[in-house]
Amino acid sequence: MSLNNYLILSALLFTIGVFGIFMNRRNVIIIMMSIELILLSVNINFVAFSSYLGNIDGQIITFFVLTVAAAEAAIGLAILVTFFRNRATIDVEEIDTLKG
Amino acid sequence: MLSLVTFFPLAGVLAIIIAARNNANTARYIALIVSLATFVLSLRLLIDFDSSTAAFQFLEESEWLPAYGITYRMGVDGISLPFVLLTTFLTPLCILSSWKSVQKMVQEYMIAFLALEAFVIGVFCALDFILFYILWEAMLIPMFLLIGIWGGPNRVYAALKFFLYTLAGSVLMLIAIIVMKYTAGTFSIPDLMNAPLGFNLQIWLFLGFFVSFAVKVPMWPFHTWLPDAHVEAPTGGSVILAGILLKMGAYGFLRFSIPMLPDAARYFVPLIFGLSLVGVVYTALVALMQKDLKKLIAYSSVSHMGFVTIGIFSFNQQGLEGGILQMINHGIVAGGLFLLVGVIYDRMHTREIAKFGGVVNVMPVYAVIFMLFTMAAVGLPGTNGFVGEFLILLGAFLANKGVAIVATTGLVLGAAYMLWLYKKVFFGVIHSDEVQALKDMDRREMAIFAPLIILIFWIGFYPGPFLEIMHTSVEQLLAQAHTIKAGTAAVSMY
Amino acid sequence: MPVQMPDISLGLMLPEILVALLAMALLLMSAWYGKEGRGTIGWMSIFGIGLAALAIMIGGGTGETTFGGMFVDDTFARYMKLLLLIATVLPLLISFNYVHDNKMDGGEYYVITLFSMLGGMFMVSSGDFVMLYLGLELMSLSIYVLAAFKRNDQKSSEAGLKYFILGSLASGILLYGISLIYGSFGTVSYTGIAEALANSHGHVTPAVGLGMVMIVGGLSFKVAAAPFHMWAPDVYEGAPTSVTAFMASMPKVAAFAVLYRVLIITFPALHSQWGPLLQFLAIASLAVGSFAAIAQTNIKRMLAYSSIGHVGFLLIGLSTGTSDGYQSVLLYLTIYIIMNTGAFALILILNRGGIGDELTDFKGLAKKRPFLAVLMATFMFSMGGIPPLAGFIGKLYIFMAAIKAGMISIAIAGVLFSAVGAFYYLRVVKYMYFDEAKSDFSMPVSSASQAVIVMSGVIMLVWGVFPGSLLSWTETTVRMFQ
Amino acid sequence: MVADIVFYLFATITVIAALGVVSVKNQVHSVLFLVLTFFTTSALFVLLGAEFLAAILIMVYMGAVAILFLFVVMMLDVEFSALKERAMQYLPMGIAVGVIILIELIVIITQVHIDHDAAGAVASDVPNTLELGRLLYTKYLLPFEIASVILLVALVGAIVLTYRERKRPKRQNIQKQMARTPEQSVELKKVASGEGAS
Amino acid sequence: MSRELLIIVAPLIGSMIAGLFGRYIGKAMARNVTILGMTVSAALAIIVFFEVAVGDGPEIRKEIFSWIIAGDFKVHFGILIDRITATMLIVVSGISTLIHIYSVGYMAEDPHQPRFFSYLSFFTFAMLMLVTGDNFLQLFFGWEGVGLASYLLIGFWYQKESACNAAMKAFLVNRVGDFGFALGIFAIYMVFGTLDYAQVFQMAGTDQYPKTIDFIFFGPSPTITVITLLLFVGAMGKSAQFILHTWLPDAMEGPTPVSALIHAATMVTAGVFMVCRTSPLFELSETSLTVVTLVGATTALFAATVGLVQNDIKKVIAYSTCSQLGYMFFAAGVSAYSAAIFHLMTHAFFKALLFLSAGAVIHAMHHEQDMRKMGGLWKKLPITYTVMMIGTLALTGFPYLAGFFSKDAILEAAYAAHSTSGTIAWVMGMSAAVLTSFYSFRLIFMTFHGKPRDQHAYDHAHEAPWSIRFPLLVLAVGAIFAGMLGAPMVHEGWFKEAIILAPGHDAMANAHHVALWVKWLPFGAFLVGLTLAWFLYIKVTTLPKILAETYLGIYKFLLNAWYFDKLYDKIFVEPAKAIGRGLWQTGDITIIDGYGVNGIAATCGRVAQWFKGVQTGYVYHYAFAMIVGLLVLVTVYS
Repeated sequence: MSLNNYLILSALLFTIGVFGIFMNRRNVIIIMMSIELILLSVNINFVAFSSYLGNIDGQIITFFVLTVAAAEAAIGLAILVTFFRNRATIDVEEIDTLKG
Repeated sequence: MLSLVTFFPLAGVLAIIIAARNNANTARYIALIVSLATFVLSLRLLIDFDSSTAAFQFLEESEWLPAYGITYRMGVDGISLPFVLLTTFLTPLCILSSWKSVQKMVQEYMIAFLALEAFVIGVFCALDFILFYILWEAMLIPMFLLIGIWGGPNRVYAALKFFLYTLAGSVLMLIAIIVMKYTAGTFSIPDLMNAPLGFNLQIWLFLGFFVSFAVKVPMWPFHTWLPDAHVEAPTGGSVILAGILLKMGAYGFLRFSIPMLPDAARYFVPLIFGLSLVGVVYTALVALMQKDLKKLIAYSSVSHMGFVTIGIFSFNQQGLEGGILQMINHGIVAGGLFLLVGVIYDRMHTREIAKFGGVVNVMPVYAVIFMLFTMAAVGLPGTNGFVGEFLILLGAFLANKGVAIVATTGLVLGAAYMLWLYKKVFFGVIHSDEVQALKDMDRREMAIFAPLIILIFWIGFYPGPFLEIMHTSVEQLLAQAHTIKAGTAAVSMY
Repeated sequence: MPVQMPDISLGLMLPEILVALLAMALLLMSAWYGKEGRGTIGWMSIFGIGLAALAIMIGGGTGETTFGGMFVDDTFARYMKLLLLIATVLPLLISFNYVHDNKMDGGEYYVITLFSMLGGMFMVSSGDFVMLYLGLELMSLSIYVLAAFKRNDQKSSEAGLKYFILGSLASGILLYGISLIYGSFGTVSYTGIAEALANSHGHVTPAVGLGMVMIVGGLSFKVAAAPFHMWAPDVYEGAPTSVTAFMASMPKVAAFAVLYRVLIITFPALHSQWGPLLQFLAIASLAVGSFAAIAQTNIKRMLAYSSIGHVGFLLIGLSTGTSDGYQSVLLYLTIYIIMNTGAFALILILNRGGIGDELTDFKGLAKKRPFLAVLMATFMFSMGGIPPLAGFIGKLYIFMAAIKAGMISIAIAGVLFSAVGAFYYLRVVKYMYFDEAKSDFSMPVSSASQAVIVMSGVIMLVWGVFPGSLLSWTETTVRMFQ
Repeated sequence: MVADIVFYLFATITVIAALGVVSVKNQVHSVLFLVLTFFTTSALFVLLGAEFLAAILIMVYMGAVAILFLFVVMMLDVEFSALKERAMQYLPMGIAVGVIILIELIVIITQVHIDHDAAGAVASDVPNTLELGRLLYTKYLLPFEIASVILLVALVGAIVLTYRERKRPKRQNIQKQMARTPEQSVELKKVASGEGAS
Repeated sequence: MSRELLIIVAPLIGSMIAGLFGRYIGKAMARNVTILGMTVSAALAIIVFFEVAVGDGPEIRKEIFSWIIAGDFKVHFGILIDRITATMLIVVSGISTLIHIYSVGYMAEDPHQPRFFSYLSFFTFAMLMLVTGDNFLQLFFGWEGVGLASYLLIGFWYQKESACNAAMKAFLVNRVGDFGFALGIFAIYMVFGTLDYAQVFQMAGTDQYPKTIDFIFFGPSPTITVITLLLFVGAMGKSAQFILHTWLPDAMEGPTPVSALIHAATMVTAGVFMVCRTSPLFELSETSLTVVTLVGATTALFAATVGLVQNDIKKVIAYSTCSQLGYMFFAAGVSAYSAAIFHLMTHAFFKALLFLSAGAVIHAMHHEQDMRKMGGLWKKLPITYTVMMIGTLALTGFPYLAGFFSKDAILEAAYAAHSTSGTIAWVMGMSAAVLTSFYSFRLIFMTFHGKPRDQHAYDHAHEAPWSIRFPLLVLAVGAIFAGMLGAPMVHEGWFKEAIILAPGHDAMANAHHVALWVKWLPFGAFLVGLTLAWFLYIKVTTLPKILAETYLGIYKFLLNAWYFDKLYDKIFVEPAKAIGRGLWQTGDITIIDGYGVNGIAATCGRVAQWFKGVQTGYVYHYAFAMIVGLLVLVTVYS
């Protein structure tokens, strides 16, 4: 099993994540999950590299990325909740009072 | 000494901030006294000036930003000294003319004026390019405020146009300055005059400078900011604008374009002549159709400055000296005309030519003074305008007959619009009660014009002392203009 | 595999430790004192930052590293950290009243601000990409929270949400880039990568380039360089003004510091790639910053675009790849922070008088409060790059560096955009000076705010005329990059 | 060979699940798809010899993050809206961009050359977890600390943002009560006759 | 202050006192001061004349102070009094003095007398400056100075719209002439490197200068021809020659003394003076001389034709002046400079006399100038009638009066030139003489003979006061005797070096030997004109109207002075205005400002709006922008 397979998988996940962000027209939570997908793809990269390089640093980085991702998710969801309280919606199309 | 002259007005600014916070009159007096003192100080320069050398005098030099080769370096020669004097001379008059007409934010007005004076003097004294550029740009701020705060109804548009137009023009100069620095290795203006520069580089640098100077002069077709700015500016602002700021562009040509980039300057003579000629004739024709006093005079300024650029680029002593002298003249005459318009504007609060008529009946003294300035503007012998224009046209004739011929038509057109203006405003019978109620000039107002009138005739009959100052410097400039720099050692980075 | 404890000399990170301890102590205090402790916490945070500044100035700067090279303490880091502290203290000083009036002061506001700054400090001192990433996240997460800090304000939470989503996307991109770099070199240490690159003699896989571009992209988001700028106007507008003031300066310093580290220390070998890349970003930012601001009516929004424009100038300086360029960036950044904070200080002062963020709200300020108007005008002219104010000096050095490096067309584009940009700065002056007053502007000005604006104004003038000291500081700072 | 099959199997599921995350209408399903993605990825991690991370992924992500998402989805109780027309309009462009990204990424990253070509080449004499642990508390001590600060900020931030002050019943503050002095409590006013106290 | 300088400056001093302090010292004082100044000037001028011209003294040269110095260009104020100048001095200061005196009476009711006298004296100063200058620039100085004075005086009654317009027109048309004149001066400097008469003339006779110069699209042209023609353009403007003559009739809007002094006796002759003064140059170019001759002859005839039908008493005299100036020019053109100067002098006397008498008539008729409203005035104004008759006879060439000598000399010289142009000039001059006689007597007959046409005005007509009559009488004496006294002028060599003739240019010398019929033909012309006038305006008074109606086209053509005004309006004034408006509205406002300045600003605004539009507020758009941006970066830079 070559490294490239992992990398391609990661690229696919990355693309799907990105795609999910800019094609999503419904709600913000999906966007946040897309972000998780992007981070996941990054993690796959790191782990794969780590594994194929024989260098454990990559796994450590993944570890940190996971931690940060969790924190990020917490804060993101907190902000989302605040937003929802104020606007009673999480529809992406309605997050548009600030523009121009 | 030079720094003192230059920055003395700033002392006035401080004094006003400290002492005249709540008292408009104090501010007026401080401004007047400071500007007069500056004038007196600048006379000292004149007395000590040695007109037998073309070198820069009253040199001052001190380290400023050595890491970047930027030095505080000041000095004047026969070309810049007249402008310094013109500035210090006109400013007190402007302040005096604003004595009553400016009633709101008087302190700020005076501060802006003094700051403007300081910056402008600095521009003419600076011998370091960055110093020059800083002052050149800095002057925009007070002028912007002068137009915008104390100006006429359309002042906002005019102020923004003035600021952005001139700014856009001069930013390219900054690039040119820096390129020069990295090619020749210095920001020092005297050194750059001797620095060899490749021909292609010269061409590009010249264009960079050209835009900024052409906007300032203003040359056609970069002139449209001027009518707006002039019309909307308060009287004092118009006077400074016409009297001094316009000269900065031509001064730029004299100080930088020609001596530093002689090959390019010669190369671009047709362009300059072309634009100047178009400017002379075009704006004179446009002036013919103006309905607003100030606008007419503003357009006439463009036309007159066209003469100046022709004179400068004729590359002979007559043209150059004529050009410089004509700038002084124009400072006096156009300045005076704007002051005169201010006098009547303060009374009538309109500048529409059609609203006047028969003014001579009620304001005879005013009419006489106006006539004097009109004649000087038209270039009648015996007035300063004649000497300048004659020398310019003579120089132009020697350089290129066709140019001189077309430019000379400007004299005819110039007479046409000025006389038309005079006729409409002063002659005829009074047909409005407002005109009937006009009062002739008071002593303060007359006092403003006395020195200007003296100068008109002085230069008209005996321009010797004025030309004397610039002879050697102009000779050197000519020598520089005719050197071939590009060939000597083509040090070119690009 | 033997386990080696890396060398640890905590002395090098005394400032960070101080700030971290302070932040946590204040967190506890805020829980302890509740609402009574508000003012105290604010002032204490300022005091703490002052201590940290002292710590920075006293020691370090030797180029020593600790934690196995993860934490670097060099002159550059010191300078940038000081800048970070300034970029935090000034916004804090001007926002006491605002924070209080908007019921944002549980003490957490200050704590999170401090944590954010801490993140920035780690970024500045980072020696590898892990530190970079963590510092960045610490900083960013805090700012996401701060942006949404006005809990009951729709705009604030919208700003927070947008900032969060896009920021996370940017970190994702950054991380992806880091992963590629890691994969290519097997290390994430700046110096390690630089060495590997130096040894590779130009034989690098495209993945390195891709990784670098993605890293630069991610950081560009933080500095709000076009085309990664689009969050900025919305977030600046929506976030509480005090936060806007903060995030318009502090993160930019940190992100630029990291750009220095990444580009100059890690990828000097790839200058031929990132030079043009930054130029592209610079021109795009200048275009956006100059043009889009013209159409703005909200001053915070306008300043957002203006800051995008400033970033354009900064990127020009960085893209030169010369020490002159690096120095010009430091210079510009320093000046930018001060004038930007000054401008925000005035907005905050006006806010107190119930005056909104619309440009038209400034109408006639000069007639009622000439002093404030003069200062605002000073900041505006300075931002527009009109001499004799410091903003001009900044631009001058950027252009000098660019031209020295032969980037004349970029410099020309830069000056032209700056001329366009002058328009909207002038418009503020226009409203203040040329229009009649709508309100009477009778708000009190707190002494802290007053001190900040006066100091900023004076600095603008002084540095505009005598930038010598600033020049020598930045000069010594960038000497290490030669 | 088996490893290959396992890889392709899980990889396929991962991609499909990820697509599901971004495309299904029901958000709850989305979250569940996310969980599935994480799960299959953790399997791949195992395949790569990163058992600890695989475990973490399941614990932290599926146990915490995904649940958090679910929690919020439930709590916010938003209506499910159909994919909007306008969105469909942009779909082709979106897909085009996506495909371009994908191609570029793949073209570039597959050129990464790594000498060691064997999976799980990390020093196998030590368990993965031990190895990680050792590094985490030595070489990566500082990042580890910073990570903790990040979590602290997340904690504080989340609370600050979502915390709503409730109106509590008035409580007795004994200290305050004790510290009361007559001067604070009683004010003596001299009342002029006929004007009343105000 | 030297005597010569005082001649020039005395009027200036008078002018300045009257002008600056007129309000304080009062009308009478202002008047007297200027008259005093003039008297001093005139007296000294006579002394100088006797010294230089009669007493055969050397010419006087004085340098006063240096004026402009720029590089090689050096010009000073100086005085040169040779015989031409001395003659001119007499004419100018003498007639000016008389007119000052005349004005005392004529302007008695005007409230602005100080101003008027100040202007008059200023004019005299400028004119004296013009004639005494020893270099071209000083000539130009005076040249423009008299232009200014003329402008001020024509527009003296500024309440009158027509006066103001006339003043402007005079100034502007003169400017057109000056345009050429200035170019001529430039060319002189370019070729000779100096503007000093003596040096220029000295060099002109040598080979030390380029014989051809490139003159714009004409290519290489003979230097002297270019210079002299350019100078002549100036002369045409100042002396109201054909094409540039249109201002002179209009100038009659000014007070009559002004017309007499400026637009008859002195200023308009400046052109003739200049041509004579620069004879050393003109003599070197046959082309220029031919041009001068033809233009002069054309003017002589053209103005005479127009004069035939004018009804305004002053306009008739104005066209007459124009015509007489034509004579002077073609005299100069055939190298009979002395005849030109001679005629200039005699003309000054009789034309001033005519104008002043006409002024007296107008004064008597309460500022009525239309001859159709006059008639039979000879009874009421006997003295005026007498002097006017003397003036008319002098003008028309009645034997032994002033014009007889000078005009005959010119016509004889033209005949004797034996050149094509000379002959043409002679024919045209002779025809003009007939016409001159006709319109002059028409004027006399319409004004003084026949029946009063406006009874009311007639009844109130009265003889003018002594201050008016005195100058009239003096001038009448001049008109009678100037010719006899001045006759020696036309003899060879009287002007010494002031006039230099090229070899073969001996028209003047030959003129003394022409056939007798040539000498008496002008008298015949006089008789023919007189008879015709008598027939039409005394004998059959209805005939003029019938003729006018029969040949309406010709009549109108002449009445409107060949439609020159309309033509100029159409080809210069209106287009200039239209172009001006077009350049302003279209050029400045629409193109430069509209497309340029504001256009750029608007474009910036549009770009800004576009950016604003892009900033939709939708997160996915922002993300999309980021991703696309990244894509671009990756594609281009990685």
